[in-house]
Amino acid sequence: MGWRKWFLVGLALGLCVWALVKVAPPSRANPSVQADSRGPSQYLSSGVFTTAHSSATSAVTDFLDVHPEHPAQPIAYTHKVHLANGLKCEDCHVGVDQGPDARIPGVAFCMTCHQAIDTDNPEIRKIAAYAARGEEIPWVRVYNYSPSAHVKFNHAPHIRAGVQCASCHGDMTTQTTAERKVNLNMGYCVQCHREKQVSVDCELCHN
Amino acid sequence: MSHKWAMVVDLDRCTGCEACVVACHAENNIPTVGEDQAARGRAMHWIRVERSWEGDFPNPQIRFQPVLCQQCDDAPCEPVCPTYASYHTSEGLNGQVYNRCIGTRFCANACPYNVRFFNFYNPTWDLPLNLQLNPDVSVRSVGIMEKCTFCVQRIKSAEIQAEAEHREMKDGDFTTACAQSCASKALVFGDLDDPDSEVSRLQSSNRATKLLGELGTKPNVSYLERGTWQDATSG
Amino acid sequence: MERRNFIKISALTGMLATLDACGRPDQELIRFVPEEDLIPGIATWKPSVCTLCSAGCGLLVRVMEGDAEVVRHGQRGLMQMGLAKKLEGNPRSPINQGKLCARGHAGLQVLYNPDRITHPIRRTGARGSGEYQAIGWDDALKELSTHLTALQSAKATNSLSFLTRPLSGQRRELIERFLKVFGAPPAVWYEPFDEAVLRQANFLSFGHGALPTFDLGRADYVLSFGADFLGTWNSPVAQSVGYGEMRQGRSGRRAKFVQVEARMSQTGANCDEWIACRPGTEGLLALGIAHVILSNKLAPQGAAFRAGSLIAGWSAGLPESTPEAVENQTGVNAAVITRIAHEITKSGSGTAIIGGAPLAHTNGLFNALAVNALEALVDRGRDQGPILGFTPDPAIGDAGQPAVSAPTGLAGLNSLAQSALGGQPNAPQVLFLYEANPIFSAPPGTKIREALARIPYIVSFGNFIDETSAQADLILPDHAPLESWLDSIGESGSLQSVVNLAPPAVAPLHDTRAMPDVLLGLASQLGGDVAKALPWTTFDALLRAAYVPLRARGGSIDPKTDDDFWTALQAQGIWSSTPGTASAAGSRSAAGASSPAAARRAPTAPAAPEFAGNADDFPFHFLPYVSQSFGDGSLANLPWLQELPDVLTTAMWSSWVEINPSTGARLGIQPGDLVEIGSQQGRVRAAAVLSPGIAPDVVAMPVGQGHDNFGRFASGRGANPLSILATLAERETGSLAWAATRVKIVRIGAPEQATLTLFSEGRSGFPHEEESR
Amino acid sequence: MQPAAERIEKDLLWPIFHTSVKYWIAVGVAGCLVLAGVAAFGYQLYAGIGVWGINEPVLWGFDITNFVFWIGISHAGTLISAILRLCNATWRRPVTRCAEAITVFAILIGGIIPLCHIGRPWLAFWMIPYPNQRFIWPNFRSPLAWDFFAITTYLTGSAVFLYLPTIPDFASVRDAATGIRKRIYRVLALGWQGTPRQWQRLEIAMHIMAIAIVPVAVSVHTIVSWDFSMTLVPMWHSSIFGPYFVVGAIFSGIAALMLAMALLRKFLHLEEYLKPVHFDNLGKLLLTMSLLWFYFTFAERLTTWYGNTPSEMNVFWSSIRQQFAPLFWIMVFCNFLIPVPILAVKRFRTITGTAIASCTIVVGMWLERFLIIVPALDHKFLPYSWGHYRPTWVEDTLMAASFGAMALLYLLFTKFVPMISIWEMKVGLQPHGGIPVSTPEGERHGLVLEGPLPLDEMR
Repeated sequence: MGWRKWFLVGLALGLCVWALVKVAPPSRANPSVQADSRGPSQYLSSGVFTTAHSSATSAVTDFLDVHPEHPAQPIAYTHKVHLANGLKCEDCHVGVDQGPDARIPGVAFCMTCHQAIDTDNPEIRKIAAYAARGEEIPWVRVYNYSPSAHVKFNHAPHIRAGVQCASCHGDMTTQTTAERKVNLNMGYCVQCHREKQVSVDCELCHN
Repeated sequence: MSHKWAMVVDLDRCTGCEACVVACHAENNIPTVGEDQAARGRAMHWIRVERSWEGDFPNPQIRFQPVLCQQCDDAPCEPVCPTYASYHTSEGLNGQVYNRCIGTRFCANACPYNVRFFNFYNPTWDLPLNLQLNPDVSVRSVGIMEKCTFCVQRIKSAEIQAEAEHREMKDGDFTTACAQSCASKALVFGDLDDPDSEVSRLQSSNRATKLLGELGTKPNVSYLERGTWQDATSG
Repeated sequence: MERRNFIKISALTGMLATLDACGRPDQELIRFVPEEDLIPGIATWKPSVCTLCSAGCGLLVRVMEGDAEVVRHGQRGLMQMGLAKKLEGNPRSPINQGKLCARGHAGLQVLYNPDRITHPIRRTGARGSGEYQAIGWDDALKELSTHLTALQSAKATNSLSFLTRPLSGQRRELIERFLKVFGAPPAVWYEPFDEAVLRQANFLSFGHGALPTFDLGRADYVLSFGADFLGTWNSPVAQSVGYGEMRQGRSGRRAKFVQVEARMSQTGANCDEWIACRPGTEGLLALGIAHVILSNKLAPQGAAFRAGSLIAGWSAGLPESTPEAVENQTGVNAAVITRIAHEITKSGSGTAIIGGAPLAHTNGLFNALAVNALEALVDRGRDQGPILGFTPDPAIGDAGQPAVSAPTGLAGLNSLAQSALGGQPNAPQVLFLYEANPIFSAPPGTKIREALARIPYIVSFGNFIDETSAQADLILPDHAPLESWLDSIGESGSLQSVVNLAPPAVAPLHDTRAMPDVLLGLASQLGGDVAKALPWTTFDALLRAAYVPLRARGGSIDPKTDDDFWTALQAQGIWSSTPGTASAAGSRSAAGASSPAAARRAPTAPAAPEFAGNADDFPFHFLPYVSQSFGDGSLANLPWLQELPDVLTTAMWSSWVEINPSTGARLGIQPGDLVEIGSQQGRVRAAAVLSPGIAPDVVAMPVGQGHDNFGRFASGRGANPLSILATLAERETGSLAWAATRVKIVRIGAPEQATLTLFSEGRSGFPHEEESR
Repeated sequence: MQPAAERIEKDLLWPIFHTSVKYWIAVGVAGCLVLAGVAAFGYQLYAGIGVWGINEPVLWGFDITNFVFWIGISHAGTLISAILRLCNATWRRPVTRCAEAITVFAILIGGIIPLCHIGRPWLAFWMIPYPNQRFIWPNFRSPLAWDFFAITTYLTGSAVFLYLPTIPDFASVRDAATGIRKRIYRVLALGWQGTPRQWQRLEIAMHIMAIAIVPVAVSVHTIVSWDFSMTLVPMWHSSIFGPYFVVGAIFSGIAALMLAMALLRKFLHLEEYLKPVHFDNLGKLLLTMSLLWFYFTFAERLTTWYGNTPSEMNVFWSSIRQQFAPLFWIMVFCNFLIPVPILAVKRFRTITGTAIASCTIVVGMWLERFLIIVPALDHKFLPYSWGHYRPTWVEDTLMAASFGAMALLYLLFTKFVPMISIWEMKVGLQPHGGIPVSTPEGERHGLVLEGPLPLDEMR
């Protein structure tokens, strides 16, 4: 009676297809569209900003809390040299001691020094070229939170509390382009907060 | 110094202009859900102005009442959450930790005030409307419960500011978006632990009541009832 | 997770992540060098001016750094720039005093609206076909100037027309000058709900051709005739601030607030006593109250100054207007009239306000004058003078309050339409459109749509496609307000003169240009007298020239040099005159007597309103009212306002018709049913809402919805009540009498056929809905 | 007249070795339903749970209705067979296994539904208390957390309770089967040889389980009821809910059991095993439960009505008079007015009669769950925020799938396990109705200690 099995399996598959095709999710992107002209596409369409992940991959990496450890940067910048020359972190990462975020220096900022310094260096030429084109250097962020973490971090209070940059970003004096030396997950934050007897109230960071 | 954040709503001052509603949308990245979703009863308004009619033409009486999360001391929404996404913060707010929420929706069912709102879909903004999003507030995604936070992001930044200036927070350092926009000053926000704050003063008014106070949820939002006009002519 | 696996996975997923990132457009865009130097995550507050209604509230814009997709020299790219994140009221503004209304907050969505026109476009298809092609600014301006030079060479400069809404400040000034020097007729300032009637009345009664300012915070008794002063009328935020004070601001003194209107407005919902009055008879009611006051000597007869003398029979104590007579005319109980007369005079400082529907009848001016007279009679103030005052005009050029003389509103629109249709020699050849949408907001009788079709060349400065600008041949999109230099001169809401001025709060997102800059550019291209009369290259230069003279007046900013003044003004966004002096100048006084026009005027006799349509075929008064959210409909494309529940009906995203339950019962109309409103001019369909707050012989409908071409959020939604209005005008001022149309109403179908989205799905509190449930 | 041991063996092993066309069709249909449900769930994951009809304020709809319903169904089997075992009712023998099977499958389905209904199912594992670097545990104050533990306990418990008495039968299948099957059943039979010590241990184990499972079963549905009664929601916040739910659960459980028995009897030709007497006895039990259910419902409604609290009366009238009235009165008919006469009159208490009664009761009890959940959420304290609930096709599909899953699991079970405990039937063969002469132990357990009949005789 083999054919019967196959018949039933076929029927089942048919039902699934029907279920998937019949109705698509109601529209959120564009209120003026009619109920019948709804399609899943709007969740991916570029004309719309949504909190959904851009791809299944990013969803998975986000779920597993996985980050590239040493992303390639457009310029082979070296923290090592700059720090060795006596620069402080906050000289370039302006705002780190004033507010939540530290700025990643832009091309204009680099050129303030590199107008003069080490202009023959090919990497610096690249920077100069960016500046000439009036383009910003597309730096790749190394330390960032996934939106789904719904977490807000503020640098300033940590710096005021005397937390060393290195304790969260690793020893930059040994790095060229930044590496994700520390996996900044919640466990890491909580551990430090507990050691220092700082509040671990959820809403301190999550809101 | 401890804080006990609270709000007083003067129903005699409230004009039902709903400035608070839009101000809240702007401050807290609340999505507009669109007509078909709104028709399904999924519109999100962390603060709403409830309206009730009494009497009939020619003498109809209308009452406006802004309703937002009452930030209860004994909140029915908190104990029922299996993952502590809904919990009581150290400053007495009903916290909602978005990334801990798995979406059982139990808290919203348990809430007597119906002020918790669920993200049935991933919210969307037609570009470039997304540029209006407030970077201090996280943008919720699908399957998450959300609600009025008493603008906790403003509380936090005010605390950080005070800490940076090595001083205690004082009344009027900041206020919630709704209270800030309220032209007739019907909404007043402040700290009950500060005896001189305006909320402390108003809350002791004899017009003060609590919404569904009989349920014993101990709300931190008080309502001042409408006054009446004493006829000067009839003495 | 174990370290080794972690590395493995990260390597793998990292690779995949970069792969799927490649497909994303925002990765392909280039990044521009930032134009300004902002510290990430830290908010800066920049002043601006709210343009969503004419009140002129001061804004503070919360600007934070963020990545935005912008156009710079023709190229798309990402830029780290200051982005407006939130609007708040500017505490320096004497008008809104740091507060902001629902509309004001939504100004953000004008800036970020996805339907904005991002670059100049030229029409390729038929008019209204929506087929356009992109065009560079230079070509666009060349094309435009060639048309204008053609007019000049053809000595037909008077066939250039400018159609816009009533503007204040230097935009108005600039437009007027441009037209004058070019030799074109003055611009047409059209707005369905213009306040020409009230300005005229105030000019006659009090000598101020401007909207009134009520210091409600001091009032003990407020008698409002149809004025929605907490929602949409005049300066709502300023009035709301005062309202809060008058309710609970003073311990032991809580004012009484009486509202007279045929349909309960949001303001009326807050009153202590609500009086339904026959539409158009508000003036008679006012006289009735005045009669009681005068005949009982409750107030000195002369108290009304000359505001009273404008009313026939005032000096005789208005013998005609006995309460009983007035009861027959207005339907308001004589006892109530008498009681109110006593209450308002005994209460302390009382005041009478008129606004909205009562002015929109054929006898609007009479209604206004009558209420003004009553106001003058009862408002003798208690301590610091009367409640009613006027914002002194800072008198900057003649750019102050819209002059009463100009062909405002309907009259102007009609003449434009007729000349275009009639094809006279001076028929408009070129039309400039700016912030006016008459095809949507003018009654069909004006034939404006047909008229525009006859005009060969239409240029729109609008930054949205709407019903009218869809007819344009060339669209030169304006900046969004927050991207532009803004100025406005407070007409009311404060007893100090107020000048708002603000530089752009944010850099432009799109390839747009400010209309004033375009006009100035045109002027220099045209050369000759035009260029001479408008020497400025940019609008801010013009603004500076106009406002720096204020420094001589002292006031809120008092710097050493003009430059300091200019920078301070930009930084603060507000200049206001010193309170004491200003209020003295602005408060109502006998000054009105000196106005010759008023002196020449014969006393006005009580007049009854006329209506379009006879009472038998069209048994109901039709009352279209200004929507809380959308104004005259120009804000219907802002999602926040679309999803804002109407506070009385809780309706969102839709329009509706308000009917008295008894009427509904009589016509077999259930809540939510689809009904059709028919007038002589046409018919509209919407869902019925049975509301106890409306007279049985009145049906009301909010204005704002019913756009057929106004972006994704507004198009094809609800119905437009203005489209069935008769073209009746107020007798003397000629402005649109939008409350003078009569209609009939028919049930069409069940709620399923109507689209009414209510926020409060449950028992909405309408007693009748509960029964029907 | 009892059939001979051989007949028992033959009849009860027959379905395992013979498969009819009807069977395949049934499996096919049930399978399709399940697949459709899986598809619907996948779609829900992809689009968002908004594809359901739930809204503000009715955030629980069909999902929790079905959850409570299936947990309820699960209460028949184990509870009944445990009680019957403990009071050693000999007529129970043919009934117990299909009852216990119902329990295991129903609790399985009931347990899966909450995982599908939450907004972010991929995070459901946060319900499990596991040590983590974030120092976060589940909130043990939450009835949902209690649910989680109660259900998992009950599931494992009843699974074991089902498995234990099946071991000897697995052994008999093992000996009857050949090839791969033989190997599988050898594993399942855990090397059962039927030695006295094995019998003894089995008996003791079953006895312990029987005693242990009863309180668990009661607690499970009490806790489910606390999901509601621990809140302030009008008509939910009631102390009667615990017993009310347990009674309702057993009520619907027995109905489901009798339905299953009737079907098995017809399709597996067990007329000689599932006799009218079984339906008669269970019918009486069902009658009792129906009366009990009515008593509870009446008590609950009466007290509400008498107390006349406005907030509660809104819910009360909405279900009795207003939009939910039709469902309510259908429920009363299905649960009381129809079954009681059928079950009360001996003449109607036939197999067909009880089957009909069971059908209506299953429907009625589903409605009861729905009427407990939705009208209350629909009419909470603030009238302004009342709402309406309309399920969508997704919820319908998922609900159909849950029934499909039940049918499928049960069908497969009949294919792999003798639906009536062979050895217990054989015990019934013993002289004096299974009350043996020998050791006092044997007397207590109603079991013969010569061990079972040697299996080779049976071929």
